[in-house]
Amino acid sequence: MKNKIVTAEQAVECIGDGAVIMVGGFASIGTPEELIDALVKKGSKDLTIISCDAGRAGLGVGKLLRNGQVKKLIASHVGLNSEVAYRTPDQPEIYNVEYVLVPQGTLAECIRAAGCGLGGILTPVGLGTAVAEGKETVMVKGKEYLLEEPFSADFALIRGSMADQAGNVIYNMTARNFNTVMAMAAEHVILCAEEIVEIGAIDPNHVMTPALFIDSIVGGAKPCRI
Amino acid sequence: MKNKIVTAEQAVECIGDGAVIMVGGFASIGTPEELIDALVKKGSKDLTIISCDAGRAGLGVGKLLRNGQVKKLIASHVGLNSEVAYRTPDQPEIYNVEYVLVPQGTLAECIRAAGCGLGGILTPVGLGTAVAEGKETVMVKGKEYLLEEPFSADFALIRGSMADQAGNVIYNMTARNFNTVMAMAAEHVILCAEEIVEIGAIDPNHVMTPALFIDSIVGGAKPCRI
Amino acid sequence: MQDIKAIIASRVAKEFRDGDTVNLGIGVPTMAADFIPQGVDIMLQSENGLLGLGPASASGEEQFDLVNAGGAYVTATPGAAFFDSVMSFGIIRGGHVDVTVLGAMEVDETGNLANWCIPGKFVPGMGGAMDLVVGAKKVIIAMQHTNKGKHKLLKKCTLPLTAVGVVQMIITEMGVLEITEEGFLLTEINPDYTVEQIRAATGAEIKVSGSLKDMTA
Amino acid sequence: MQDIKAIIASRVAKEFRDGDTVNLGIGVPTMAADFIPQGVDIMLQSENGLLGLGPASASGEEQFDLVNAGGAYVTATPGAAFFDSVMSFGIIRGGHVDVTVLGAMEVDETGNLANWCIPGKFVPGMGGAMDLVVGAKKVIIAMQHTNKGKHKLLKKCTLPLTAVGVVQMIITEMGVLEITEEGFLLTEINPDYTVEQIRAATGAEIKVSGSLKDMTA
Repeated sequence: MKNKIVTAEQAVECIGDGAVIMVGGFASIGTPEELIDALVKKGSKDLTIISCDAGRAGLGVGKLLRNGQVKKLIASHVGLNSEVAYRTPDQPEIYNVEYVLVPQGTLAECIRAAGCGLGGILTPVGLGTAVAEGKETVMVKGKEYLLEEPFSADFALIRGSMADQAGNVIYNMTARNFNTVMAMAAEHVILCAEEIVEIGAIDPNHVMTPALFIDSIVGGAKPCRI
Repeated sequence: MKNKIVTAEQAVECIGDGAVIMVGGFASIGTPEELIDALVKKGSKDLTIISCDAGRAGLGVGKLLRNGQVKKLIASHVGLNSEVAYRTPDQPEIYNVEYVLVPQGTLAECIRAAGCGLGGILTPVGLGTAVAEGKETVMVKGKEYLLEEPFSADFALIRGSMADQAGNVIYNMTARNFNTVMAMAAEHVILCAEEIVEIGAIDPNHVMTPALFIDSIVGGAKPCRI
Repeated sequence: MQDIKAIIASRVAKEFRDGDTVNLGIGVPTMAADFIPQGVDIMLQSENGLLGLGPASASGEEQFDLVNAGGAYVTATPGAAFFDSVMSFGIIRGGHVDVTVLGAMEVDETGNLANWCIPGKFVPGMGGAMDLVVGAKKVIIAMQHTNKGKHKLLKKCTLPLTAVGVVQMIITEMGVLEITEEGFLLTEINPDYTVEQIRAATGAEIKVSGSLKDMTA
Repeated sequence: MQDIKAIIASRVAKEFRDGDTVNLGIGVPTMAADFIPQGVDIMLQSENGLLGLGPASASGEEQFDLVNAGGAYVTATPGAAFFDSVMSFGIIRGGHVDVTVLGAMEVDETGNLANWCIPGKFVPGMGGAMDLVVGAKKVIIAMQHTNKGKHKLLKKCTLPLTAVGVVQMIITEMGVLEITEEGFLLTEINPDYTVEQIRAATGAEIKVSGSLKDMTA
């Protein structure tokens, strides 16, 4: 069997400038901080980040923003990162980042669409708002839906509670959030887990991300104190 | 708290003639036989059944077919039910049932679309085949997709391994199949479980169908021997 | 001030029916959970992946993987279930949330809602708000009637919309208003205020119900 | 006959690469699992909700909730994962299955496949076949070269299609054929047969590779 277990530095070695990267987590819960740290150290530039939010000031995606590595951020909410939420007229684009704000359910579903081979989603959410500008709508049974295109990525950085050596993952409580779906939609998926166990130690009924989605496993994720 | 626990007879009492019913299971694994038996006893007619398959001869949906209760069957495969698979020219519509055959992934995804408030799905599956006849296609980024409409139902009859009294459900092994998604797409969901436990006895991380989807719980499901 | 919030939150709680699945926004909406009447048992949904949201964590007892949609440490009730964001918004968009209660920057007389950004100034993003107000069976706005005297209930929203025609009910410290074909209808009033005061605090016409009730009763 | 099946199945197994996720149809395709070369470790996906499909259950040791996509009792390997049908077909449609191996009623020289019904006669349904052949990275048809002498490899399929232009490789007891821009290309041959015999058993033109190999080697 292929060995998927590597260090955080080895895991992010393949992430070059200009990469499109999904980062798991919600309000920094379930975010793989150790992988972000390694990416900050590596210093890859001009990244496009797809994430539920902007982390917090100096946490999660917030580290990459502060370090000037992000060209574009696709997220549903950046309000918990105080460095980003207050964009004043004289500071229109903090950190020179292009922000694309997407309804959170649409973000999740469009990532899923990419992972599941669907051409996009038909959602009522966003109709009549700025979100719908420039987008196609489709009528189904007399009702209008917005056609939102899939989000895919070169890499996904995700965080699990426990993983076996094959890459079957279990998440704890609300740390599951976007980690499961991002694992499905990226070419190369790097998991950082608190605990790595032998194959067979996880009940196959409890697996939340099957091993086939995971390319690299990094151990030693620490509990995230916000 | 509302009491959801009832007998199989009480549970199906509300299912009238002409109802649209989703039935969980794959090859009769994960099919709520006790609920089917109660529905056979009640004798509701002209039913539209949405199910992965036609059960087996005299098992699962096969019981309803044999008893002449089904007007229309929407399924992906009927080959394991020997009474149905071989439709010869002199027996074009066995049991006078209208059959609608749908690719299994499309069936699952269209049920999910109904449950998740999406207007339909955009899938490459079925293009250029009889499945696409009369259906709209949508181009996304230069690629063609088939627009398949959602499947919803009045009732879902599902089967779980364990449920708590609130209706949180756990399925075992491959008996999960269509049960999770059907619970999301029907107005009224009836669960038959092998074991009913106290609230709090199921680890919230392991819940596969959250309680909000379940309307009635019937105990005493027996292991299904095929 | 605390009184005002309590007046709003306690009135919101009367909208919950036994067995409801409810999603409460951060702030005053969350306070409604403290006023749920006896005999009414609801499940709180949190869009970050939880059904069965409980009270905030006691200090020192935080579970580091358990937060609410505002990113604060919380607890889970017995019978809770955790799930991922896809399922969570499947629940929301799919119409499985009976009531959602949110704050607003602006609401207009056609039920349009604006609560996600002030262009060029404060752009936190919509988070799950657009999905919640489109998906939930009932959308209640719980907020102070004005923003320090500035109208929030308007003839037409001026800020970027969160959704079109979704609001059904607005609960403020002054009263309860429903969105009808003819615009705002005042159905309940806080006896500390007069109808004239409410009219002055509202940037659109208000019709008054023939059977105007006391919202604090 | 058992020999024929073994010839096909053992050749199929050579297509698997270490780490592949593979979905095997019922019958000859499933037999390929018995011939996987040493050092090649694959995970078998079963569309009813399992990654880590193991061999058939020993009699008396069946687990009543564990079947394969043919509805027969099977086992799960260590490191297996169970999931629902939505996830299973997300995996399939999303291109996460590296190789799918299925039988066919007809395949034509453009890679069209027909394997789900004979109108008015046998209509079992497509099950997961349409999703599998559209979604998998590589589609291999494993079958006997003819149906008791009747051509199955054709210039154009006559039966209702399962999918358009999806087949990449056909493995029969006679040889291995790839679908190319110019139609069927014979790349390997079973030395028990001649190229002329294969041409006679095929309902379309066949080009023969300049480096024709022995499929049994």
